[in-house]
Amino acid sequence: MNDALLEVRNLSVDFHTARGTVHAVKQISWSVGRGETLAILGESGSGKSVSASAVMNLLDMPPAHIVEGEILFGGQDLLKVSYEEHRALNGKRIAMIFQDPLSHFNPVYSVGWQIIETMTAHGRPADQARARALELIARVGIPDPEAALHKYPHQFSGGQRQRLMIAMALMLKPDILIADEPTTALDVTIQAEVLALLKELQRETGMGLVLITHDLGVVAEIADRVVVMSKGEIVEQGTPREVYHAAKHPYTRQLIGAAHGKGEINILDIASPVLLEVKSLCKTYGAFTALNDVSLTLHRGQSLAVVGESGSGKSTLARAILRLEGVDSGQAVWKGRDLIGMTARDVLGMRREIQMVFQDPTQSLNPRMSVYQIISEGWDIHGLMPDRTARQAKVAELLEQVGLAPEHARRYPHQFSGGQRQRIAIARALALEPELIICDEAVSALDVSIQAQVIALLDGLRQRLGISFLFIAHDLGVVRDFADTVLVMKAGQIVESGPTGQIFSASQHPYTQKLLAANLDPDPDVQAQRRLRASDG
Amino acid sequence: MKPLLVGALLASTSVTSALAQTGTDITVVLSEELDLVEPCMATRSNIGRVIMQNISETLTELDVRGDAGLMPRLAESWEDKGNGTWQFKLRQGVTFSDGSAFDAGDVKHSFDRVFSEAITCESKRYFADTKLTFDVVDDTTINVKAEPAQPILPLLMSLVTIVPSETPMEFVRDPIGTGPYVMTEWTAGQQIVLDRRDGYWGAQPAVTKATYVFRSEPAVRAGMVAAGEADIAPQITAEAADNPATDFAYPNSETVYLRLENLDAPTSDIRIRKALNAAIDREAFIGTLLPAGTELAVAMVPPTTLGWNPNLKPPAFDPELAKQLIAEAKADGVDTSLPIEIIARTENFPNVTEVAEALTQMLTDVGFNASLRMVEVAEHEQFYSKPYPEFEGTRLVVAQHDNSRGDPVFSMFFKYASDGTQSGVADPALDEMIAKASAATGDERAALWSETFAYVHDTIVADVLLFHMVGLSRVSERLDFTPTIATNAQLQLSEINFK
Amino acid sequence: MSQASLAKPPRSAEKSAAATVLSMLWRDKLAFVSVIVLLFVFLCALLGPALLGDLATDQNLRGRNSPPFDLSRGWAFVLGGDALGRPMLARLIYAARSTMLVAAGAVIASLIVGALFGLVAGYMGKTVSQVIMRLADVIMSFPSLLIAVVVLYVLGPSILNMILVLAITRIPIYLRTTRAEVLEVRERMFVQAAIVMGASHWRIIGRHILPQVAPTLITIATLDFAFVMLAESSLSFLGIGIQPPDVTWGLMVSQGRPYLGNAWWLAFWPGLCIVITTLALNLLSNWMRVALDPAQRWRLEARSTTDE
Amino acid sequence: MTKLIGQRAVASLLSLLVLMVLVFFLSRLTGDPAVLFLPIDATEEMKEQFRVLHGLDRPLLEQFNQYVLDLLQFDFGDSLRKARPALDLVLEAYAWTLPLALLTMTFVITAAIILGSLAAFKVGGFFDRLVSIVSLVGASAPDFWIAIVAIMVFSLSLGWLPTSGVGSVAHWILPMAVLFIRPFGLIVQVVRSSMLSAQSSAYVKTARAKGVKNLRLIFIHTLRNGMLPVITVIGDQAAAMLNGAVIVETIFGFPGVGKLMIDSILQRDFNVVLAAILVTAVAIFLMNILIDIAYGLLDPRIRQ
Repeated sequence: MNDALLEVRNLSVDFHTARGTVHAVKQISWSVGRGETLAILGESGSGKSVSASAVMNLLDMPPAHIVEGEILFGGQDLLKVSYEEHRALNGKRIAMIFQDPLSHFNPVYSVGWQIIETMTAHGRPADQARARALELIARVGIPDPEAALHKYPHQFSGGQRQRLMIAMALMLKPDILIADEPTTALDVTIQAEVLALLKELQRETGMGLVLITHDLGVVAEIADRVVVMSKGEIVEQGTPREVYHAAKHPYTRQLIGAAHGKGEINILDIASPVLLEVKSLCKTYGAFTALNDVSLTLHRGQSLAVVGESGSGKSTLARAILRLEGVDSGQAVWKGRDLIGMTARDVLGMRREIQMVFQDPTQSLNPRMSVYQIISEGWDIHGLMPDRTARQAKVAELLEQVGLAPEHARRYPHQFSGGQRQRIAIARALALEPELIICDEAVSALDVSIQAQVIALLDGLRQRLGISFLFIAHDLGVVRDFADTVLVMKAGQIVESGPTGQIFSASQHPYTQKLLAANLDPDPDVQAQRRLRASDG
Repeated sequence: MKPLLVGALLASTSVTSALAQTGTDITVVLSEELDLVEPCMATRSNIGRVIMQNISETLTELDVRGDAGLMPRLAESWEDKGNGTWQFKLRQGVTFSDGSAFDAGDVKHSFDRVFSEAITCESKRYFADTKLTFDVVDDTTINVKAEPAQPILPLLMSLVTIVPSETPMEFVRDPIGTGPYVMTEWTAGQQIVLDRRDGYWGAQPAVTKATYVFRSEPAVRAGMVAAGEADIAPQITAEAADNPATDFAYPNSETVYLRLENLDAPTSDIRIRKALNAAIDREAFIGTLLPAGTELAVAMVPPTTLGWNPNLKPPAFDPELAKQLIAEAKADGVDTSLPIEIIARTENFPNVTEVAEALTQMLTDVGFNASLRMVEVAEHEQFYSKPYPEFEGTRLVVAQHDNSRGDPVFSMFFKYASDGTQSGVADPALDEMIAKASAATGDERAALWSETFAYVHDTIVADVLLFHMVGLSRVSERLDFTPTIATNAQLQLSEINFK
Repeated sequence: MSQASLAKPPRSAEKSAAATVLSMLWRDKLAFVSVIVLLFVFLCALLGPALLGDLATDQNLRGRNSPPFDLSRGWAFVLGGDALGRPMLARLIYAARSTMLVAAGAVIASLIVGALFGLVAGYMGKTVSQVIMRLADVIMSFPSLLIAVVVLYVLGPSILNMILVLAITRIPIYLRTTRAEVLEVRERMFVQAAIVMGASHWRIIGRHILPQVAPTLITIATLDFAFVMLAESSLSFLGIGIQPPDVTWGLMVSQGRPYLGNAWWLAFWPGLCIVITTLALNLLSNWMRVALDPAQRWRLEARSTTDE
Repeated sequence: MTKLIGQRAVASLLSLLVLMVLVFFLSRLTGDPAVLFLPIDATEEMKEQFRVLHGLDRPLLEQFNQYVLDLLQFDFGDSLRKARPALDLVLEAYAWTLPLALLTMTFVITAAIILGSLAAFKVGGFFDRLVSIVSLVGASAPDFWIAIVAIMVFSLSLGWLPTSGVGSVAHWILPMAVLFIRPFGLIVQVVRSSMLSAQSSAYVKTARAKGVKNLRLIFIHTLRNGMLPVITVIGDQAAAMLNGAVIVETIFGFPGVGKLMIDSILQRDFNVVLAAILVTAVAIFLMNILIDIAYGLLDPRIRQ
């Protein structure tokens, strides 16, 4: 460890909030050397980003308070240097990139301006900075760098923005690059590209890379060493292989167990009657084709997954079936009747039978309604369950069904964690005893371990209540454990469909294969093999 | 954008500073801006204050400082030729500020303008029922024939300003007159500047230049004189007049009264009218809400007016008497519980609101069902002039009437005759008295008016006469000037001297 | 009380709503004082005129403008007497009623009308929305002075008409805010969720959109209350506002203004009342911004008082 | 952008038409200008003559037709009282209102941005509280009260400044200061809260990670973003000022459009009222376009 470029020792940070003191990280230590990649793995609230923020002097103090520890870099303790000295290091010796590059770029300045500023802020002449920016923008794979310089962040795609963010961080050839969830919001294929780019650049510059992530797959793909964090403490560390194969701490084991792609694959029961038949749905927004001749069949009790990257039209499909959006042509026959042509009155009846669970439970629950009101609202709408006590009992039952406690009924959404909120949303969907639940990215916003729990819950409901699911996701891995049939969509078209097992083991379409390849496996060995194969081919 | 701003600032600095008055230039701060600087509108007080006898002169002029009565101005003399015809001999050697000479043709043209259909001149109203024919005898002599005969025609001549015969039949913006001053600048909203001109027929006044500015806030007006930014503030309030060395009180020829409708119940009963008069503690207002010097009124016109009757006494404040009168009327079947609405106009005179509130209180105290309604000028006019709007009870209109012209004729018909626009009375006997007095001349005229005043005040108790108001002016200590009753309507710069 | 409502608070949720609000108020001392001030003003407005009787209206011309802090004429004259010899303190209490009536009436009326049209404009199609917005533009560019004169002339000066004048001029504020908020809220996921459940338009507006918009509106209304009080006094100054015998603080300031040089208390006390009330409303609205938002409410919820 | 301005122009023109119709007919409900122009003792003939001269005797609809026809030839009619073209009067008044509004708003914006930003920089600090309280109290007092007290203190007692009028630069100080208070109190609060939320934005974190200096952070990175909500409020306040500062203009004898408007309304000088409203509406329309352009300049996302 003596060759460590950056070393965090016994760092403890508290947050003083109105609700009391929270120990964000407790006595954590890690280090990273030249050319090395350290992954800090943890779920939301684990404190995985706190130490990195402390390194960059980005903690707001108050409410943050550094209780003890030191951060050694280039022979000095970064916690003791002056603000000005620290500022001189930031961006020059240690750089950082973030999740969600859209919000981390200043929206009102051009990308070039912001990239160049990294150098001018440290006193380099502007023309030199400009040349370097052009070089780096080209290096990270943005076409026409000269034009890119003058464009604004919103004019790029998510992947391009992250590339530009990387270019901005590397302007002064820093010794250390800290990447905080750099690929989380990106499509899987883009994620693979960005990770590959990071690795290449690391090889070129020999910088140390600290990668903060919640994704075991990312760790398996890129990390030399990993520290696993839970509740502000480091519970496990070692090489990815050691950690994956010989996890000692229960939390790590739970995390690895939650990774999908392990369980039995569901098989479709073809004998059950057809519930929904979508025929040739087409929908365009101006020049953009959202749905192009999309057809599918859904049986009772089936769990059908629609997988595609952003812009593939998968959400439009869900919204069209639910009549939240009109289509240009096509049919969606629900139990023998066409949903698309239904009158408003008939739609009301249909609403009981098809329910939806949305991606972000924080937004899909009315913040000003209690859980009781949220769950029982459907009954009000459809004039069901007029009896108050029966209602209360039913709400309690539903809450228990989704793994919450009956006394939660009085609380408001903001008092719950993300996973709990999604359970409330599921309880709401269940309240009307629907036959079909459409899940639009219902687990994407959740932590991995929570994802597994929610998926298990949905699967249980499917088996017990015989509810059908239309499961929309961007991530193939997620659907493997749940869906019996998978449709892959790209640019408004279904490119491939088939039983889950077939898609995963013998996909025909190159796009499906690309998706599968980009889907990172939590097992470092599997990833290593894949890399090997990729470099061979 | 910057050049514009800088330009505006520079432009504003180039305007002559009103600060630090020196020498023989003065600044007068008026309460409202002049809409027009039109000679034929000079009888409107805010215009008259600037124009009258400064820019434009009249044939005759009423003496308000002494008791010389009607004095010659542009006319040197006049005589009654009988048959309603008056002959005026005009002053010679008078020139207008544009250099043209003044002659009888100008007089005729000035009157033609007043009566023209093309413009609405104020002074026309003084000749409402009189038809005038002008006969230019020679350059300096003009005969004016009035039908019906107008005994006070020479006095009326003091109301019409003389303009050159080239003046068009529309409102002018550069008034030409024979007066000692000429308007050299009129910046709308800001100021009007008069400069003394050479070639005035009379004595050269001491003031060389007068700048008029306009501020609506009395405290600001008073403050400007105190701060040396202005020399005369003709209208300030009692509250602002706190410096005896500079602040002058003078009767301003305004009379405040309560117009009663003598035909409406309950004020149709004379006992009720008497009760109203007895209920008001007039003395209590003076020195409190109204400035000291305010006099109790016994007639619609101020004491300086012809025929004013010194024998009349203001009704005593006697609430017991008032209550007793009300009780008597009630016993005779008069519905004394009918609502009495007091209508007063905002900003009619300083403290009008408080005065109206106090009046209401006093009437309520003796048992009237009185309430107050403050209205704005346009609405006040509806209640003040005929036809009066219907009302279940009666309305008492607080009004202020100005007669600085020296003769009651300008007031009595409008306020008391059956056909008078603001009259609350319909009394044939009174109509006849007014008609007779209007037609009479000399001492007889005075006696007849005197009689009429007594009849109105004591016999029929037509209204509740309240106060002859005083105006307050602040005059810089460097000036030798005492405001008079006429200051309300005109401000002759030639009367101002320097100490 | 010291039990922190930490992470997952099974805190005594039975605590009555009033107690919760009180404790939240107590957390923000400035807001607490503001509420006390406003309550006091409200009580004055409610009970003052009845309790005072003729004290506030009896005139005494010969004892006018008596200076403040002189108890020889009784407690009512502690703040001095006005231009008609009426006790200032009693006048202030008496005027509180119409002041509150005008301000509250105008704010509530404009709030209701504005919010209603704003909801419709935000929820309905483009055409309706455009028509309503253009009408709002018209009201915005219609000078309030002209509205005041029109109403005053056609309907006469009264408290009710003053409410009408002020309410008309304030409608666009609520209309625009409501519409903007509705446009945003109606795209939110929970509204979609309600549609999926089959909720009717009225239900979506009433149960899902309005509750999100209401706190913003109430916060604005609180600020507007202050604004309306000032606007009313400006109209009084220009002579087209409330007229005696009605009286408001704004009118009192306006009537006291000639006396600023020699009887400052005539305009000072009512001015102070306006400033204090306005200030209290401003502080209260800052508090409400937090208190009415369930996601931020915890900031004000009970916690250990030793916390800094 | 051009298309947006075009749409706005059409919409504004429609509103303007409705406004014109409303003002035309509503103002004529408020009484007869003849009785206000002429003395109280004027005869009915004189009043009738006045009405005929100004076309007020004709049926209302006919008057309106004539007005619209004249307006199409850019003729706003003459002032009933001043015998001058109404448009001239309004434009003359604007020559005073415009610099007053622009200058005051410049000071307001500058002061509010600097003080608001600094207050937001140290939330809850002494300076923050001082700015909050002073701005709140200032904005809570009736402005005519402040104006008169200011004259008493600064002009009469101290003698530092002229009481009123428009003679020199010194004359502008008091009106501008009084006019300054309320918009400043409002905008400084908005700047403060807007800067607060901008400061906690993600891109500020990026800039700090890049090693950008503090002052640059506040005034280059945060301010431009923080200004976006502020501009809306600035627009509203500026619009109010373009309507004329009635109270301030009345007290300080400042010949602006606010004074012209209240005088014309009280005197029922319909043509001037209409001209003033229409010109003001156009001015506000132009200002809104400026605001839109400012938005576009500040935020590239809006430019498309």
